[in-house]
Amino acid sequence: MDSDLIVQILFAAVKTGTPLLFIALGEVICEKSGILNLGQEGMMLMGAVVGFLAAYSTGNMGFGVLAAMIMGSTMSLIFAVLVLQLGANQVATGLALTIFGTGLSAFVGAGFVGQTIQGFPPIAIPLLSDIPYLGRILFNHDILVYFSFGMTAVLFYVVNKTRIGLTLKAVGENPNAANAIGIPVLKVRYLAIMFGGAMAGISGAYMSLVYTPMWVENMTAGRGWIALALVVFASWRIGRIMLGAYLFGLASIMHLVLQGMGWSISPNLLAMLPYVATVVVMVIISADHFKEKLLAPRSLGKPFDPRNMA
Amino acid sequence: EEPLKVGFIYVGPVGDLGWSYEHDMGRKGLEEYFGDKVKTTFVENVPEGADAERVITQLAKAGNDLIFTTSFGFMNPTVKVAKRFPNVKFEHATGYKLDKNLGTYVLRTYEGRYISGVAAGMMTKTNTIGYIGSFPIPEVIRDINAAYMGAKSVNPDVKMKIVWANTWYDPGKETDAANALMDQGVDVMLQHTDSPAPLIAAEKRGLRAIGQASDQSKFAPEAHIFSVRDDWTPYYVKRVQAVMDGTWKAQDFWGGFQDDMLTLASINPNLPADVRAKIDATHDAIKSGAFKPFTGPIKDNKGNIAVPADHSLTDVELAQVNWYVEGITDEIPR
Amino acid sequence: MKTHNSVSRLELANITKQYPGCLANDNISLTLMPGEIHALLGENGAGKSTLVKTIYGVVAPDKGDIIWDGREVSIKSPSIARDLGIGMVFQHFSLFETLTVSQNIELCLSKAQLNNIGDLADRIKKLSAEYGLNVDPSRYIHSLSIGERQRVEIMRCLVQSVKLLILDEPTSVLTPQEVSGLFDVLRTLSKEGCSILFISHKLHEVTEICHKATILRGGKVVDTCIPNEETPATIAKMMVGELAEQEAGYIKREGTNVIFSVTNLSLPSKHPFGTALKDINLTLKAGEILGIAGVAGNGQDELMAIISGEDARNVKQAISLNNLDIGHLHAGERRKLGMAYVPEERLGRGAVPDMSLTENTLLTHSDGFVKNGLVQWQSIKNYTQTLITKYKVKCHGEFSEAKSLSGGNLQKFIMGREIGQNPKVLICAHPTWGVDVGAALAIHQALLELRDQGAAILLISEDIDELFLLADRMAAVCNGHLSPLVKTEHTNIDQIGQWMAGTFINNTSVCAQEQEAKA
Amino acid sequence: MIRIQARTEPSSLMKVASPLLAILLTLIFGGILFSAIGKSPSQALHVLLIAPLADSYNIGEMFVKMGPLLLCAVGLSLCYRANMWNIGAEGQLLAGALGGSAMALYFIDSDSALALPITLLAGIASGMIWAAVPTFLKLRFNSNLILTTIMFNYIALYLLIWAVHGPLRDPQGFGFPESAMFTDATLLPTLFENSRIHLGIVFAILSGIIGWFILSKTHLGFQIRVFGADEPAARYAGFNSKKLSWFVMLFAGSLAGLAGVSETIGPIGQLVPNVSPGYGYSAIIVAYLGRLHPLGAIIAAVFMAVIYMGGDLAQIEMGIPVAVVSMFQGILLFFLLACDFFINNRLSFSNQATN
Ligand SMILES: Nc1ncnc2c1ncn2[C@@H]1O[C@H](COP(=O)(O)OP(=O)(O)OP(=O)(O)O)[C@@H](O)[C@H]1O
Ligand SMILES: Nc1ncnc2c1ncn2[C@@H]1O[C@H](COP(=O)(O)OP(=O)(O)OP(=O)(O)O)[C@@H](O)[C@H]1O
Ligand SMILES: [Mg+2]
Ligand SMILES: [Mg+2]
Repeated sequence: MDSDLIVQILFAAVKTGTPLLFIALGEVICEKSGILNLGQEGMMLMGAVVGFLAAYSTGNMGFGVLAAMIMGSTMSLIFAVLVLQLGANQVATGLALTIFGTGLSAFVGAGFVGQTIQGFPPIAIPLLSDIPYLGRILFNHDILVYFSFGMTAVLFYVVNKTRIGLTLKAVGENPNAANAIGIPVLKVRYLAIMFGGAMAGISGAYMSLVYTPMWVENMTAGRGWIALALVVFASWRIGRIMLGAYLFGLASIMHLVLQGMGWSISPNLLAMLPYVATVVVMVIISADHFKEKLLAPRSLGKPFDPRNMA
Repeated sequence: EEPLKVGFIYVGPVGDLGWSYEHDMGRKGLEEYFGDKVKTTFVENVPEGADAERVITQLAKAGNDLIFTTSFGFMNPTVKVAKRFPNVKFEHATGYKLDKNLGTYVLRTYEGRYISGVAAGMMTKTNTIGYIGSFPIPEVIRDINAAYMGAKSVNPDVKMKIVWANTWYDPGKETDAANALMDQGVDVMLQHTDSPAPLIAAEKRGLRAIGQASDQSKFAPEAHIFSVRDDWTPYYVKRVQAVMDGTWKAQDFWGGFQDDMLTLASINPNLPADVRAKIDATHDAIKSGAFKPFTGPIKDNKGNIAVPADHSLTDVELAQVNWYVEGITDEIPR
Repeated sequence: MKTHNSVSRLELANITKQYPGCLANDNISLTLMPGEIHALLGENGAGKSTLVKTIYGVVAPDKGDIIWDGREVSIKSPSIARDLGIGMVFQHFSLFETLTVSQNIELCLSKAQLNNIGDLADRIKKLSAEYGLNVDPSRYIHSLSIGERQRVEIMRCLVQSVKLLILDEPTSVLTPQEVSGLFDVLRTLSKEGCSILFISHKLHEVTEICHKATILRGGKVVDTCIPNEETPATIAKMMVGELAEQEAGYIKREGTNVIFSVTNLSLPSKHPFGTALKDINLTLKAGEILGIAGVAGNGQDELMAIISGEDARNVKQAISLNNLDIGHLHAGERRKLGMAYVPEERLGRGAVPDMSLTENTLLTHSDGFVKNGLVQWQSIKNYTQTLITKYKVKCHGEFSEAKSLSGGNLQKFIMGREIGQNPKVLICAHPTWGVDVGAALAIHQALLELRDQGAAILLISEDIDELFLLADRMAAVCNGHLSPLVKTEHTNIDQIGQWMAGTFINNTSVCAQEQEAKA
Repeated sequence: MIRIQARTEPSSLMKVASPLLAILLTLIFGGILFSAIGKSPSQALHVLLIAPLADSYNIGEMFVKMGPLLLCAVGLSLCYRANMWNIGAEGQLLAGALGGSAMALYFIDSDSALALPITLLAGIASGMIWAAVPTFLKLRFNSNLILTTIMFNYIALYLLIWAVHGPLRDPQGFGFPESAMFTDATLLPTLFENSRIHLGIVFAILSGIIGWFILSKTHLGFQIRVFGADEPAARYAGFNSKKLSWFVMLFAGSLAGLAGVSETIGPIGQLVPNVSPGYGYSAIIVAYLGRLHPLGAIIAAVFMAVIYMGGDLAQIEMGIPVAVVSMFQGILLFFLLACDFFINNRLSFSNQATN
């Protein structure tokens, strides 16, 4: 492999990893507040279709992204009301949201199958894109990729350095204690869930506005599930989510690259690569018991009802 | 007079813009042609497992006179249901099992693929063309061979890189596959998957690609060389007419350019004249029946004679192609 | 002492709070002057915690007014309470283990308060020195002992100058030394004019430090008094409504043969911030109670886990029962050999909250109730009914869920369940933690009865008074070391208190040093 | 004023009434949805919910559809009761289909009476193996079970696709990705004429009863429930958590494997790439709708089978797009989940707390 090809592969890995990055960032915030939302796929599809419709009908891509984010958080609001207000089981509600979103997105998008839009053009960032190798890998993308960089940095800062991050962690660790000292647990969780929804929405929009600028049913093809795995893989750390997203992106294009290079292993076996790799890396990481225990939000998936507070 | 009831069962959603979408276009064409003399029903998104048999049965029970089952995986369920409903007529796409009331129909996609190969062979500057395969079934293997033979006929130095995407339809993955190929020097893309994603990817890089199954020119105005369009309408119209006339008989039908089931759509006006001329000439030769791509002598890539001189593969033989032609360096994956 | 001032700090008028199925506060009125230390007393479930949570804005009262410094206020949330100058130390701590001390404190402060304070860590260090609280702002909560955690809770109130400090059972987890340290802090605060609302089941503490007391029963105020004019016995009578039996002292026993022993047990901790056990040796005789004193977090949990087999690491040789090595057996197998346990945490460990008492009986008592793998529900049910009657467990019936019982009643049930298995060895941790006087008495008597039947009992407790009352022999743990075992008659609170601080280790305060090092 | 109040004890009336209320609300909402797209609401609801049970053929098909859902859901119920977050029923089902089919192909020329039991056992064993690996990784390396089971679903899928394109492909099948049709020796017998109801459905219903029996009558089941409800209590009581984890996972794996093999040697009759339209995932919903109770799972499986079939019928009879049907399913689930709220809470219509 020459260096040119490697650069191109890494460039593609970043691109492939970007939708995963968006959605996993949303999910990790949600999980840090103690909520497990398995409705990722549904929210992402709704983001994809609404983002596409908005961009298509207004001709304004930015508007598409905005609409996708709003749609994503609207979807997540259904989840939030059921889970937070009515104490419904998080796993089941998330799955229901996925089913509902899959159907609704197909319904909404039915008339727009086969329409095209322009998509976001790549923008080479002056100076940065001239850095040898790195410039071409990281700074020759479209604006949403840069947005994902910025989002990662902001979240890293917010989660690790600010009062908001503290509050989020407190709620995720021990909602009863948080409630006792006056943190509005439900409000924090509402916001976290809706942020997760907005990120799922933008992730969907990335698929329908940038990655393959068009709408087709079910176009997210299971990426929402991968994002859930990524969060665990990253042990709920923002930096590692970015790394994980790109690694997964890399693993999922590597089997295509290897085939192109004439490897004659069955493509079906090669296609297992990213999944096997995730498991292997996961096993290696999670062997460190103590850290894992400290990092996982302790109340994840457990119901909390302030009315039952002792 | 009661309208003739025609049922369709699709493996994907009609919104997939690919295989099921095209069949549904065929169904709509049928409705347009016959107006209220037919009444069509379709079921989309039917998994090719245990559900298929039930849905086909329910279509039969709902009084449909003719049922098209449009995916290979519906073959055995169709066979089973056809036995139980001898008065209903069934047509199964791409399969090979026939019965008194069960016919099959197949597209000669390899014809279009040969022309695609010719165009790609002439247009490539890197002498490397790329092919995104879905699954290594005979139809796809056959078409890879046809494409490569077409390219070789105009460009003896041409190489072809093949990547299997393991999907019929996943725009994201098809994009990845196209990019993986183009990263490795491919400058003309062919694909045996259904979304326009590879064209979009080629367009973004200023490279070339050929549309598959439907007219995909609008997705990639610059990159697009032409699309080979599948058109099921003529076939559906013909078979429904046959039922109306009482002349319907189970048959194994292969349709291509000659039957108007394949067409070249939206040939890019900016092609060099010689390329355009060659495309037209090849198309005409195939359409008139003067040229059959699988005509010997053809060697496979192990050096064996695959098609003897002066022989053109029959349809039955075409259905069993499981070798690559000489010059393709890959192995067929198992 | 009290700064006599005409305006009361806090006045509660007719506070009422209804929980489903239970009127927790019933028309409660109460007045608190600046600088006053006011005790809130009552049996388990009398409504003390509910009342103070109302004051702190965690619980919204159905009815009633709160008057603060002469003004009627509506305290809708803890942050409003904190703005008024109310601080609270919860019965069940409200700290976040994965955050540091200063992060925990920061979460309780508003932006404005934070700005006033300036550098939070400095302020914590300064207050630490001022009140002798010894809190390191950069440490993570999970690395702190319970006593240290409580100091963090208090610090949380002190960083913003409090006018009212509420403490809900603050002493139940402290050593005698820590308790007197706490009282010093409280007295200082009181002198500075801060009012204190103090909840405790330890009545001698109340008589020692409080200026006034309000006694609740069944959600109502039944009495008020000046504690230093009363004795614990008279106060207990006000609480329970009848003259409580006095626990003057019980007969001590010798014990017969050694039935259970731990030999040269050293074990690193499983948890990142746990305590390693260091060369533990102890023997336990049939028919005696061996008491182990110690500040929480000095290895009691680890010792309990390895003895019970919950910690599944193989220490075959180190633990023996009836001269049989059992250190390699898992917890269930040890139970079969005649061991039983009463854990510190009753709900969530000793009993499954969402299961009925019948099911909770089966939790540890399957002997005779399981045939061929099938559960004999009817006989367990009957047996549970007898347990309930015998131990006077207040509940609706054997079908009641464990979580519907009050702490004391659940503890009686668990004691009964474990004792009912006729254990040869009973390991019992903090059996009366947070339990009211009446229930504590019943539990003590059950333990003594079991001892007199010839069982060996290992009693781990932080309550020194209780240990002196019950134990025949005693020892103390400090930082994973176990002190020598002595007969109770041959020692006194002072010596045990010093052992708890580690003086038995080479006669120096190694323990203190090691704790420093750990920090 | 209407206020929400927690109940002192869960209402047993609402346990029964809440699903009915949910269905009622869904009917109203669904009616609005269908009239919005210009379809007759009453006809649509009839087709969706009644027609699937309207004649003997459809009832038979309903059983065929519920079989794999139920098998997977019973296993998952036990897993979730024990707090083992197994999302891997899909992969275990596919593994069972793959292993069972390999065995069925081995017996393709046989008429041995043992062929069928051995084939079934092969499927069960394959499902168990597929459950065992994530269990092992969890117990030994502390890996997150949700993650590994999801990954194993994908791995099983590609393994199956590989096998059906490679070693198990029908040599006479013109290269298409399907195995040969199995022969009678390894096919599950059907129970009635003109119906596809096969022995696998008996297994499924039995599994529900066995699951219930284990949970409520055996000491093992009791331990599972304690382990899930309160792990520290289980450790305190000395239950062997590894043994319990292994038991529920292998139980779930074996049932999912049985579901997989029963599909291939039952209604499908050969190994195909699309053995499962996501039964393993739908089963998660079935398990929750059944309140993680094996007998509840039977009812929930019937219900889900009906709405899946209703979805197909709605397309055939009324041309309602499949998208609308899955919206309808989603809404129904939302209402079911929401109405459970009233099991533990009630509305009170005064603003005064009463004594
Ligand atoms: N969130 C709640 N829901 C229902 N009942 C509650 C709730 N919190 C407390 N109770 C009930 O209210 C009553 C008073 O409880 P509270 O916690 O105030 O008692 P307490 O006096 O602090 O007892 P203890 O000495 O055990 O701490 C008890 O009967 C308790 O069961
Ligand atoms: N005779 C009995 N006495 C007490 N409890 C019993 C008796 N027989 C059964 N049980 C308990 O009653 C329940 C009956 O089992 P069931 O299958 O209904 O499970 P469950 O755990 O109660 O499920 P759910 O609460 O979801 O309905 C079990 O909890 C079982 O332990
Ligand atoms: Mg209390
Ligand atoms: Mg208490």
